[in-house]
Amino acid sequence: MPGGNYKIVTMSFVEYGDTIKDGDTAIVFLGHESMFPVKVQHGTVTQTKYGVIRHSTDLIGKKYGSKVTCSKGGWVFILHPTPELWTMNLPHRTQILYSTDISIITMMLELKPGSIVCESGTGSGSLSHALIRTVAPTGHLYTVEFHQQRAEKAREEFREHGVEHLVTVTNQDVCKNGFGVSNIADAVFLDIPSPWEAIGHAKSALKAEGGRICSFSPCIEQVQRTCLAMEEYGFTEINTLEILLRVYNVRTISLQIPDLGKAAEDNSSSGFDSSNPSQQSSPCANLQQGTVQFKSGVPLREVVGHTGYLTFATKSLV
Amino acid sequence: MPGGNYKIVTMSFVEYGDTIKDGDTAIVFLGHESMFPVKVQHGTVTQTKYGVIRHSTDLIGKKYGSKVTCSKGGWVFILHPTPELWTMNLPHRTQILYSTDISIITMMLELKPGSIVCESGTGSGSLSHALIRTVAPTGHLYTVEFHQQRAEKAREEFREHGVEHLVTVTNQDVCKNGFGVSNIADAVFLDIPSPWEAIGHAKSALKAEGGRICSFSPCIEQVQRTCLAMEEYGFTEINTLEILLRVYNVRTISLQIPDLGKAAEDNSSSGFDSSNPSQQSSPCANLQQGTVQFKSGVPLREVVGHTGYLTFATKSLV
Amino acid sequence: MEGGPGPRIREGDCAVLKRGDVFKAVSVLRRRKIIFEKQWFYLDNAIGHIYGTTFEVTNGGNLQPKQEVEETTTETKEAGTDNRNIVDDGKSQKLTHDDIKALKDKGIKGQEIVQQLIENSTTFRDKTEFAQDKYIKKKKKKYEAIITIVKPSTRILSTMYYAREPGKINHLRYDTLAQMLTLGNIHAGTKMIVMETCAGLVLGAVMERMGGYGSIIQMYPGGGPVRAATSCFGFPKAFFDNLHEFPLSKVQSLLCGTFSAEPEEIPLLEEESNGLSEEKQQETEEEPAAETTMEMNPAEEQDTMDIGAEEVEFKENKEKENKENVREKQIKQWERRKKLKEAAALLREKNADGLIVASKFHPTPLLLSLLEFVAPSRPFVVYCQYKEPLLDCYTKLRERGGVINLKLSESWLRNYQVLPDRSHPKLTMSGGGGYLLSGITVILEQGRNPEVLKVEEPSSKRCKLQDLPC
Amino acid sequence: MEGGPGPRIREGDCAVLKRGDVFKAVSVLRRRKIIFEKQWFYLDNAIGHIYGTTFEVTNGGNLQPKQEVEETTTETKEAGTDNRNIVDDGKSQKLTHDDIKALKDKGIKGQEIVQQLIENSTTFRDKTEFAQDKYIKKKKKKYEAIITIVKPSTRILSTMYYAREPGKINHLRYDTLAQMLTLGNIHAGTKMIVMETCAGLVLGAVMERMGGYGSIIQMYPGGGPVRAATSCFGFPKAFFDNLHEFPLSKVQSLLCGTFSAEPEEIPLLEEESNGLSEEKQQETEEEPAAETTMEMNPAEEQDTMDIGAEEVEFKENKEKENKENVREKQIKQWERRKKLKEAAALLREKNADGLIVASKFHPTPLLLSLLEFVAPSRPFVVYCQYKEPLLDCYTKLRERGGVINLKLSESWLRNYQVLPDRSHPKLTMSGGGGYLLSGITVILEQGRNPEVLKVEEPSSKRCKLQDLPC
Repeated sequence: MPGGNYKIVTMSFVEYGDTIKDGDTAIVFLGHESMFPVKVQHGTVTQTKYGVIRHSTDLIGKKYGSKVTCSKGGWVFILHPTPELWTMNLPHRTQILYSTDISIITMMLELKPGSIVCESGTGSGSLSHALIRTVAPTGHLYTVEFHQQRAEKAREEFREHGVEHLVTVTNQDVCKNGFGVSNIADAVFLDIPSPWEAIGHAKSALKAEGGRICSFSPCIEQVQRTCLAMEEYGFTEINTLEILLRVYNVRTISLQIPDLGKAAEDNSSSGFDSSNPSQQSSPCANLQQGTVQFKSGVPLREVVGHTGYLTFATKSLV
Repeated sequence: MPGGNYKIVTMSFVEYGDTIKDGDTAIVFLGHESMFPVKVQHGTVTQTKYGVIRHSTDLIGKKYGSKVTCSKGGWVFILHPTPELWTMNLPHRTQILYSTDISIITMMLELKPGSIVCESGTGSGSLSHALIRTVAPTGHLYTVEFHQQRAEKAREEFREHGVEHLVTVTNQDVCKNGFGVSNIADAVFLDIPSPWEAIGHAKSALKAEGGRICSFSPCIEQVQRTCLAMEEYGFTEINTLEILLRVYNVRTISLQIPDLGKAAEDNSSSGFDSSNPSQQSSPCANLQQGTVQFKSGVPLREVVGHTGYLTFATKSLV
Repeated sequence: MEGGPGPRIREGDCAVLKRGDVFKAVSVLRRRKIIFEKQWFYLDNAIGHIYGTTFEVTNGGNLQPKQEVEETTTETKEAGTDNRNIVDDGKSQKLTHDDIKALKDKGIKGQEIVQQLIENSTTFRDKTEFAQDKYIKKKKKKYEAIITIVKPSTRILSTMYYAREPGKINHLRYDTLAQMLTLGNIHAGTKMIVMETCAGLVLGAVMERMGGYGSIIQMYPGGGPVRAATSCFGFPKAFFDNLHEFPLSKVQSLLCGTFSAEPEEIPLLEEESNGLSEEKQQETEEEPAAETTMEMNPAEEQDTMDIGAEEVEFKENKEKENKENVREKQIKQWERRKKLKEAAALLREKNADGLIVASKFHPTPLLLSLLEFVAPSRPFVVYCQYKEPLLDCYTKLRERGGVINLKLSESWLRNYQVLPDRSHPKLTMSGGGGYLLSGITVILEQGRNPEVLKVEEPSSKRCKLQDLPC
Repeated sequence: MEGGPGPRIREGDCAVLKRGDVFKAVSVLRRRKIIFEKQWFYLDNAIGHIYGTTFEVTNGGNLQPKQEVEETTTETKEAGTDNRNIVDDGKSQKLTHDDIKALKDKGIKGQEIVQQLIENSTTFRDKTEFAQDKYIKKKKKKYEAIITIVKPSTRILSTMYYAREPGKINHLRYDTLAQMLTLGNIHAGTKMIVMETCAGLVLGAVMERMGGYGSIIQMYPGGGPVRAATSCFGFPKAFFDNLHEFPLSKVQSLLCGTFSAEPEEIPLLEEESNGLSEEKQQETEEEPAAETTMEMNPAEEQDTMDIGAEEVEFKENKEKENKENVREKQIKQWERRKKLKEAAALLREKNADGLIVASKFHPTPLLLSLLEFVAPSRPFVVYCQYKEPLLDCYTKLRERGGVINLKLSESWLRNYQVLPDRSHPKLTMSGGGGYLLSGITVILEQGRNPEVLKVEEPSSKRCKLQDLPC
């Protein structure tokens, strides 16, 4: 299957490619949500619990979605990166935003190709990748990170992921220095400890005709202050919400039928002395002894109980 | 069936009776959670949408749980009152606590027969009835209500419901004057606008060896102040939680099977040109055309999103 | 347009009216009476203003831009801490109905009336803040007539549909739709397959996210695709150039290579109605008990509103049309066939970048067939209002193979009231927003599927990962 | 006891050890090593102290009452607002392992060690409050050995079981149990039927709420009722006087009048094991992969702990026992038969005040038969870990009739962290607490049932109440 007809495109997080190429970031899927990203490089090998993967022979030129057999005989799937897979696999430099929150942020900020969006802090770049994906190919992300090391790492990742032309990373304190742009943003996203200190900067980054803002905070006290600041700066439609994902395991459940004994000693069921014999006689005849099987979507025992509050608002036309 | 063998017991919310008697408070159940309480009295009639119920002939002497045919031919069930049915039917003088919160309050306060419990405010008596039920026959409820009219109405209801020996209603401001008892309570419950002002009184009402406290507040700011006050007064195991009931309607759902057409023009399905013919050929053969039926527990469209936060704590041994 | 003034409301635009949390999609047309939240008015005066402008309805149903944009609550500093002193005797409001009517007749604006009501309530100051809020909200709703005109978006339209006509979108809650767009990695430049019976809302959301880049093949049941909600987005015409449609009823024949778009089949298609009337029919079927009518489809709105004025013209043109009709029909048929062929060709490549399903149909047969058209290493997402069909779909997909990372999920949404000293989750919430099954395609190998099935089913006893990576 | 000192810890008591949020039920016995949260100690010194006392574990595993009761967090006023300046180089802690060991050897208490760790951490002050909290919690857990001894209660035991051995109680979450007790209107003086396979936890909760007044008939599967958790409550002996048990396997014969407790049947019963060993067997079956062992049953605990000391005595007595055994067995059999007859008589009256079911079995057959024993106008509640069996149960009960106000529900539980400026829902929560089906019995009339079924099923299209009140 590999070889032959694959076209050469630069791999990018905002554009699907068909085949794995040198320099790509690919996702090695081991099963059951166990996976990791790998930088594909001629001559390199990657260790997995199923054995070694040789990039030159096992990866490069293969189609994304292929099954690759490792040296010990176990096998893995190689997946094309997406912002969502990246979120599940990226190196954590901070607490990150997950896809459930990212989804509602993207929709509620009304992002689409061409949108100009500001973000702070960049953090581990989980949201950044998703934002870039959505505003590409004609939009832009201005992301501000106060931690120098993190800002640099983010820049590097964006370069590696083929999206550097869609993003500007700035290393400064957004509360003091803002986003470095004014009146050009359609939307602003804040995930910083004191979002209320950045609302003014957010407002001036947004377009004159208005736009949307979102602030993510784990604690309600942060939300309270942020809402007050938003109101003070004239934002409207201030709306705080929380979204939680419930994942269900699909299981086949067997429940035992209880043994209620026989009605009579040694002949068959003779009915109850019930007030409603027609309905009542042998109520569980077709269930006697044995088990009942059914499919069920079973919640995990312990689940995420809180990530943060999302406060959205609109900068209205003045 | 009625007449004959019924024993005469004073009807009470804390003791089941078999038959409906003059003076009882009974619940008229019209169906689908539609019901109302009625005070049974010789010679009285009650209007329902199904027609009239004559207490002397239709109710008195009948068994609880009986079906009663009204004058227009429609029928209702007459139920023995319970604190839970009362909660669903009581006259609202205030916002009331519902059974879901009441359940966790009762368990977390460790109430049982013999417990001494303090409550403020009495409000519409929804929780009071449930508390009395649980601490009877040897316990006692001290309930404090600042609103005079409400306090009197509560006293009257307790008398009518045969539980006045189990409860003391006091008309005063709990924040100023406390519960009127000291060092005798196993548990204290607060549902007042400024619970933090009553924590000291709650503490002195509780037994020297300790006890449990619960405060119910709709707003998080009240909870924050209450938690601080609890900590200040040396309470431990301070724990805030929220409980929400999800009721499911049991429905039979029919889903249409989509018409994907026939594989070939005018003869039967000839299989897909799929990479996995064994599994794939006619994937929905047994589903072709028609509908699939299944039972589902469907949530209501709009449900209770919040009642209040419950903060529990322990008065520790000093 | 960066930094400049915002886009202006033009005649013919698709716009959204907003009052508080309530939205309504409309066509901006002159001399057209709009009824919204029990108020009637004309949009004529709005034309030329910038999107986002707030108007007050004045006498004669005219819109007048509001000077101060303040959707803030009428603030009142005094509040009782409890309601111990309130005895409700029905005499707390000193203004009579006649008084209020007099105010209105004098042209006093709603906000002013509410303020007067507050000042003339003897119990207002003693009410708790909560009760005050409730009171103000109720009165404002009754007396203030303020609307904002905004540009449509997925956020607004999905919120609007869920609030007003959930039956038309299979109760797909807006946050669930948001998950679908993200899980599906919808973005510019992709080739997406969309199968929905959500009045075209999901299609519109996908189109918005693709911004006119890439292509979409909409699979449709019955006679034609339903796009009532799609049209509310007001997309530029170019967005529709790469929107294709393909009938579900041809999927099997396409998959087994017997598909043909040639004339002998067309009559079958013709017997069924065209897109528009089919649309109406479907909607009636779905929501027979709809309480409120919405102007979802601006075109429909026009039809019903202007029947008197247009009927005359229509009759005059009838004969001429009859002749033209035959020729036109032939052209249309030819065009339709061409489009059908194009869509079939796109599907035949089996390299779609994703599949989005949100329909009233059982999802299993849809998934099992439509996944055939998707390239490996691409996401797919299926929405269903109920959990049970997705359990079945999950099982059948495991049996089929060629999919990994299957996840059945639901999202919980909680809205909050955040006000000084009165913050808490909203007192009511949605009971459910539906369920999603998502996954990623991989290259389907042969023969291993039953094994895979066994492995994926999670078990509490499993401590380590098995060797099979599905 | 009012106003006086609280109850004291006595030898032989059932008590609960508490450390933070973690509980463990134990028997208070002298010279018995207890292992709890990786600490071992003896309870000897606790005897005589009041319940609620907090102890610190000192050298040699002795308990020493703590002077100041403060389970408050080690407060630190300084905190960074973010972590921009933290570079994790693994060198932030200046105390070495040896330093810490030296402190411990000197007998420095855990709290002091934690304080020293904080003071010697170079990055602690720069961490956010959240991170500081996390750090302190981790260190406290490691170095402080503080336990409180409290009296058992439904609150404590249901929380403990759900946290530590949910498999033994069919994942019945404590708040769901709380709903059952309330929905079942459990109170003193009632006659309750309890069918559970939750290690006796539900039975214990019902007994606590009845306070020794009234009677309980426990229905049991297999050889005997399981009451491991029941025994943890430490109920007075009198509570067991009106606790009866009846085998599920005799329910059908009791219902149709062929039941007999006479000897010819007893061998069947005898073949099965007695309550205690059956109990062990059942628990093993249910939770083969249990990671932690708990001293749920104080009796069991004793058996395993003291095997060395008691074995000698046991052997000496063996022969004597053999003779006594026969006579004892006969007496026991007679007693068992008598109790069985009593339980049967209680059930035959068909006037129970309620029915509580919480089992690993399919609930439908249980409900359909056990409801026969319940008086009209009484509540019943069924718990099931899964929703699907209760859908079936609901349908079958509607068909049967004689029940109204059927309600299928689930409760959501959210715990909060409330700290100054750091309040939010806890970051993890339980995924599910199981489902309840509850209702009220009414007098069952004949013939109307299919009609009733049709009516109760809610439909979005129904606008008004039907004439049939079921």
